[in-house]
Amino acid sequence: MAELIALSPAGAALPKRIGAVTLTEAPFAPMTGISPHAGEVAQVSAALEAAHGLALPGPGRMLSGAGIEVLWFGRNRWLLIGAAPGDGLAAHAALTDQSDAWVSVIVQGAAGVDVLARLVPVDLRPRAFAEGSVIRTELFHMPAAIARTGAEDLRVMCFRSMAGTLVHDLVTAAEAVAARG
Amino acid sequence: MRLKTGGLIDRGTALRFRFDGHDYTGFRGDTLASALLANDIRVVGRSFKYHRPRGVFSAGSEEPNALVTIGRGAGAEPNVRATMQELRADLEARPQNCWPSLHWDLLEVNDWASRFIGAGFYYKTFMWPRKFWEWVYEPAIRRAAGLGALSGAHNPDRYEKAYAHCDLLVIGAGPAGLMAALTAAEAGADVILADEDALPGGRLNGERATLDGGAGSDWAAAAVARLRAMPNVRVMARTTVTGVYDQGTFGALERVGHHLDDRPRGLPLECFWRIAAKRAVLAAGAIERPVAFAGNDRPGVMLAGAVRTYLNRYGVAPGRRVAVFGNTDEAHRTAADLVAAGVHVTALIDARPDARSTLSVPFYPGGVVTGAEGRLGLESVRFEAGGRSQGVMADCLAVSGGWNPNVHLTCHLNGRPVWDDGIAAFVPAPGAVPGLIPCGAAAGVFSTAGCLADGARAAAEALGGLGLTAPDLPQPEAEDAPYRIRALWAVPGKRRAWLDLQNDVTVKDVRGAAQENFRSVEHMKRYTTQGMAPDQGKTSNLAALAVLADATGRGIAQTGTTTYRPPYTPVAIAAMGAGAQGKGFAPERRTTSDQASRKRGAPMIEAGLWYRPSYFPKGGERTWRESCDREVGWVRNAVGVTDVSTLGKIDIQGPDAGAFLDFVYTGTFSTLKPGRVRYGIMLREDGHVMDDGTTACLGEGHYLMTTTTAAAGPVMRHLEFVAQVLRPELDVQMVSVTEQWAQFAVAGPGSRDFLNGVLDAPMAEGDFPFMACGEVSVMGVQGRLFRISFSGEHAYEIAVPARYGDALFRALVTRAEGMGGGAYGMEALNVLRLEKGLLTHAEMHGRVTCHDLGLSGLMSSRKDYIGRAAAARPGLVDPERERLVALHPVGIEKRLLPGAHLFAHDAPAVREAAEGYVTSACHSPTLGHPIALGFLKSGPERLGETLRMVDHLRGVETWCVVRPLCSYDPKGERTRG
Amino acid sequence: MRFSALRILSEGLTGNRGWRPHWRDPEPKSEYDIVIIGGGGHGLSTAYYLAREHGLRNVAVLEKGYLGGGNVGRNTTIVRANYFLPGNSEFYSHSLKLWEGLEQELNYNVMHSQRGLINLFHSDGQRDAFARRGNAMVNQGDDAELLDRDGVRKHLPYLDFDNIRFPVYGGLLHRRGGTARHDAVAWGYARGASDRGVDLIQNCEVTGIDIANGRVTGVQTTRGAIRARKVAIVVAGRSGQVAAMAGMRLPIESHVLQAFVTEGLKPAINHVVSFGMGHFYISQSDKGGLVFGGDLDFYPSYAQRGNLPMAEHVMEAAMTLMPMIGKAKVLRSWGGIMDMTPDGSPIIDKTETEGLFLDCGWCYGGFKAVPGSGYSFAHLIATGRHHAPAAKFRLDRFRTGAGLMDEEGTGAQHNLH
Amino acid sequence: MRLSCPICGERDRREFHYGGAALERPAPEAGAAAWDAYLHLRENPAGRSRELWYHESGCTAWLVVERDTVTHEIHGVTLAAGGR
Repeated sequence: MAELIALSPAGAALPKRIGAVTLTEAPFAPMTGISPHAGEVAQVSAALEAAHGLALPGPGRMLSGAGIEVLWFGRNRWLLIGAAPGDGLAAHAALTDQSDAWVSVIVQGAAGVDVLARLVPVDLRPRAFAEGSVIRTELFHMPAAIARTGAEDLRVMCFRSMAGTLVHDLVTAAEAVAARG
Repeated sequence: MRLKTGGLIDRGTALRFRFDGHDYTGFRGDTLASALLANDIRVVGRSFKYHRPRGVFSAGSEEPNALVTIGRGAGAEPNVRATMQELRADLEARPQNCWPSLHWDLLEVNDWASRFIGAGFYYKTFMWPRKFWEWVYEPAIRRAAGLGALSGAHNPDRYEKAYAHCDLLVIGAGPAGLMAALTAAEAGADVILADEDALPGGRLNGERATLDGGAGSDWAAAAVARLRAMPNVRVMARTTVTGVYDQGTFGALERVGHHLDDRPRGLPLECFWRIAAKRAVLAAGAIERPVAFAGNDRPGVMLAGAVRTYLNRYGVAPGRRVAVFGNTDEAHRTAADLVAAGVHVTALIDARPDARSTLSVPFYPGGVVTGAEGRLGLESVRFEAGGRSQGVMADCLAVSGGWNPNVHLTCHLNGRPVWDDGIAAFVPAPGAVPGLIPCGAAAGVFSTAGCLADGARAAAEALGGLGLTAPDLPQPEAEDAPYRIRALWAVPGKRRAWLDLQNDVTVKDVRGAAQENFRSVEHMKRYTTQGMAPDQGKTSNLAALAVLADATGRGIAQTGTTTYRPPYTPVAIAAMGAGAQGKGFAPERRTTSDQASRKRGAPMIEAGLWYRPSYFPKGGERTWRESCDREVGWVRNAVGVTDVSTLGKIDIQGPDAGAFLDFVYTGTFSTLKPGRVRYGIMLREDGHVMDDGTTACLGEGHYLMTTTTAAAGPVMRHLEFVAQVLRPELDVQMVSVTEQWAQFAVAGPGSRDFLNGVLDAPMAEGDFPFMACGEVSVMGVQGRLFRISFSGEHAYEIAVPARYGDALFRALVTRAEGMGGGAYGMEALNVLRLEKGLLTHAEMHGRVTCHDLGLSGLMSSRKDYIGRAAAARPGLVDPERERLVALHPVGIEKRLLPGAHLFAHDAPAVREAAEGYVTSACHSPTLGHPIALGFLKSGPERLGETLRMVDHLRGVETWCVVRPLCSYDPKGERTRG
Repeated sequence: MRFSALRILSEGLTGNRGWRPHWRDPEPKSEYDIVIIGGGGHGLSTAYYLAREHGLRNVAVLEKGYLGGGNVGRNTTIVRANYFLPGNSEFYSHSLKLWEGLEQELNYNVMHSQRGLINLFHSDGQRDAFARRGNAMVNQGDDAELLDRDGVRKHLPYLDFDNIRFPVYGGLLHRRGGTARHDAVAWGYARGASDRGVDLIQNCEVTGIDIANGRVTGVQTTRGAIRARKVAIVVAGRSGQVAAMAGMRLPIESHVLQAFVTEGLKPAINHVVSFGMGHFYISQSDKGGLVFGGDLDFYPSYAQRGNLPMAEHVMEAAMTLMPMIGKAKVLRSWGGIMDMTPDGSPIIDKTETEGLFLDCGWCYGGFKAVPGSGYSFAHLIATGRHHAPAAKFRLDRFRTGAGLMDEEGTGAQHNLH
Repeated sequence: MRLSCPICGERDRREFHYGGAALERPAPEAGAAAWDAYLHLRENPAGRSRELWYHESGCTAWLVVERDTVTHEIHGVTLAAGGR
């Protein structure tokens, strides 16, 4: 029997280069939602560190290791990207597979902040949103998560089903920024 | 008339433009207003009510007269202030509110009839005969009213919105604002400097006064350049701060593209900014006010400050023989500038008897202007001085009644300005907007030196609040003349003297309003419409107040002001609503089967934010009904596949997950065993049904809840509310997994065989009984299988990670087609559920109880749950409530319509006799006739009764019989089998 | 003084010197038969109908600010009778009948314009719900027509039919729906009441309600104590505070509702139009301004002003539905304080204190109710019996759950109606 | 309007959902009057009020907000669930 072929959320809509920004879809990576059981944040952090070498970051922060990232992802919620959850986590936390739930777009370039300023009601300039920062917020009308993964790299995550709208909104904003010269 | 030299315009770049069908030339750096004046265009529009000829009155956004329509075709923009529109190549402008032409306007008859149509006349007539209001009077009034016209076509231009953040927002880049910005920027604060003008500098660009011995405009340009070069400063020109909102939020409109000869593709015309500022400095300057006298609306009568601006900034003399009238030294400054520019000053009239002048122009201290003459433009001015009435020729009269600090923004959070007798004006109340510090002319400081110092002072205060220290910046040398005013609002006289030029409100109107007991300032405003025009009375409100105060024997302070409301200057709907035109109003959510469904020709319909296939047409089918009937047949007889991924899926885990579910559902879930699924009803706390759905137990303390598509968001919020607010002691975690899984229903008698063909390990006999669930491997992918049914058939839902959704859907449909079935859409899904009497939000519409839906049995009596107490209220369990039943047609005409009402078979179709209504209906191909669900008083107790169904709107009246909810396989043998 | 074209003509010819105050400004007396707290639309119409229908003229209306200064002067002026639940149906139907002919009744041109109201719908489900509503309207004796997409296009050709996020499926047309000049309604009733002997007392704030042995005896005000046999509370936006003076707690939360008006424009919109997939309704005033509004800001507020998110939502709805108005510029926004009840429907009732009556909870539907509310409330005050069309507006319906009128189906959350 | 989420910091009002007055849910058998008060009756103060807000598009915490309904001043924001 034929195997099922996997598709990415944004598909052929990306990558795109508009003015001084590039929009690229992040490649598929396993993602696991981690919500520690009551009073077990420390245990989860220890288990995570044992399995993946990274502790749970504080609110609004992310930590990166070799091919692995842990993002704070909301109240009592983290997101492990890049590896299946290691042993020992399940005993202390509710784990959910989120690998397919998000579309992730890397907004790259100095103008990325200006592009997102058209869509996101939070200050994303480096002085307010340094490397390693993460927020949950909204992007125009969509729930979103945004992380600064580099000096000029922003990772924008929205619900998979809204990938088309996300690309449209980013492209429109980028065109407007580019047109200002 | 253009002066030979001078001004900040680029005389090297001539621009052709068109006004009222004629071609003219101006320069880069002109506004449309200055270019019109340079070309001696005096009449630019007609007034709102009396259709009087009007000319340019000001040089800023307060302009009440010079409103024009810019452009042609779909993008034509009405009501543009000529004073704010920068000249660009081939600009085309048209006058408004005149017919057949600007100079011959038929509705000028209104002016002749003015004594009959004063303020509020329309409240006293047009009442007979009654029907004539809508037929005759109102259409005529509407046609006469209004200013410009919309093009009538969809907006063709791009607009955008954006956010900005800063430590300090400086509003206005005149001397005070520039000093404030420089001070704060040097201190290291993150600064935004927003200025309405294309050329920051404020009055420095319009005056001859010097700073540090150089031109004020040069100092401003240097300051702006310095600020632009600093990384912690953002200078936003052409940006008007339009509104103040809570906690340091400001709205601002940036005019991005209006001034460009060629707008690059993608560039918005305007950008509406939401600025979050920790502190703000209001350096918005002041607005000059006129004095009311007879005929003061004639083209050529102009604010004195504007006259100076046209002279000094644009190199334009607004007249050849100019008279000047004022009550402060502004009049003298204006006369001096005119003389310096070589313009003939025919009279300098100063209302202050003790005024002195060193200018060699005819000077009349203690004089007042009593009249202005000239139909299509000022020709002469009458005035009284020294007890003598005299006349003087003038084609322009520069008027200054003093300055009003621009307090508007300080009133947006309900602050009331306070009266300052010294300057005869309102100034901002201290602390009117938390964190906003008024300074300079906006705070009543009128000398240049005073403004510079006050700007620095305000910045220092703001910096203190930010924990920063203000540097000691050198302050440039500037004029520091005292401000001496003799308040003068209106010159007494019998003829009409205008207050609100834009709405045609005169002194007589305000006095008349007081006479008719509209004595409160709000009553006066509403009765006369004073200050309700697009300029919000910027140049007229205070004089109107003063006239009202005089008419009612009160002081101005006691009379009070009306309320300034956002926006400070009008904002296009397209700007504040940017991004929504077309499909941008809400995100589009697409399932993984979206492309495949469209490819099969399925019309996609909106289901909340999602798109779902309505039906999948096949060749030869002429109506959707044929397709739908076929798809229903597939499910009833073979196998059908449909995407159900849009339903909300919430993963719930934790030691207390069972207890949590028991608290949010009416039924008990803590007893649900792993591998089993249960149907549940969720109530709101007020006892009415919120949502329904199934919850599967995936393992010990691990559940998967499904919600309806529409309620997914609200249910998630509700669950978090329960977990965090009501039951924080429960150890339970939840997260939405709606997006993670692509889920397809496989329904029909052939569904088990069908699935066994795609599962890597076929189900054994006895595996997956009704309401079972478990993990499966499907075509090499780990998925989940649920034996649940929304169709009444033996059915499953199979879920795989969303990246495989597209492939699985295609594979399932292909396979189903091979088995005499195929994909089915929302229409068939609806028919299938109606045949079974299953619910959607057409029935769970927010006003129904479990009792109404026949689901009282699901309400546990052994535990507390959300809504239990309120559901027990007597009104919610009354047996005579409207309760859900099925309806089948009887008689010859077999039609049942959702939205139709139900009546006893012999009752009239009136409200008093109404007994219920139809919620959903369809043609049932299985039963061969229409079926419906509906709510009926005491419904389940009336099975077999024949009712009258009336749909007035669609002219349908039929008969139907009350049936039990489930019309197909009531024992559920097919579902369970 | 009677208003007419002839009067305008004769006054115009004699210098407009003869116009008299539209209402008297009397000093408050120390005692009245009936004191009405609140000189807004509902209070003034109550006073008018007490005098007109029941011959009760020893009545005072106490207003803390200026007459008509509350929601009657800050709404979007829509007049309609398009409710579908029993209770609301008959009440708004009655109120609309009073509107029809109000100019002649009051001799004051309130500019009631029955230009037609169209509620748009954007799905089959919404059509079914509007069909139910329209049929209920006809059952009640009011008018309603169901328009399909082409029917809507005929009336509103300027909508975006081709490229819109939520396509228009059709609309419910209520031809007798329309608008009126809001201030004029307050002024007309004030003049009518004043002419019939009612004392309208402005700048008179009630600071206490006197109750003895379970019976109301009068009120304390900033202009002195006033005795009264009956006291009526009609203070939308301040209902909770005034009721608290009588020891009552109400099922009301106060919320802000924003509205917007654009610069004057030549006629562009000839109906009242409401969007079905977002919060937006619009009409064009006779002066030419587009008057439009949306939903509550959703948080409790007495500030009479709103914030940007809802304002932006409203403009976005406008842009998706009718991008033709994009270049119309908003010149002013404002907010009113809405008495939001748990079912979105109002209260006209007696209280546990004898002689104390309550008219409140109009949510954001109060303007069109001005005539009906005054008529029914006057009936209740004068006779002690509920007026049939308003008989279901009881205070106890929330406690018992019987007769709830939750048109939105959003349940007991005050801000969601 | 901006609210300070104890987890996320100051954010625009558009990220939040107002969820009603902060009241104590009565016991199941508290009686009709108690439930009527909880569901329907409101102090509805013109001044300081205690409200529930949900940081819906942020961290999803439910918050107890002390806010002035006349000035819109925010006096304090805490997590509804307390330390959890």
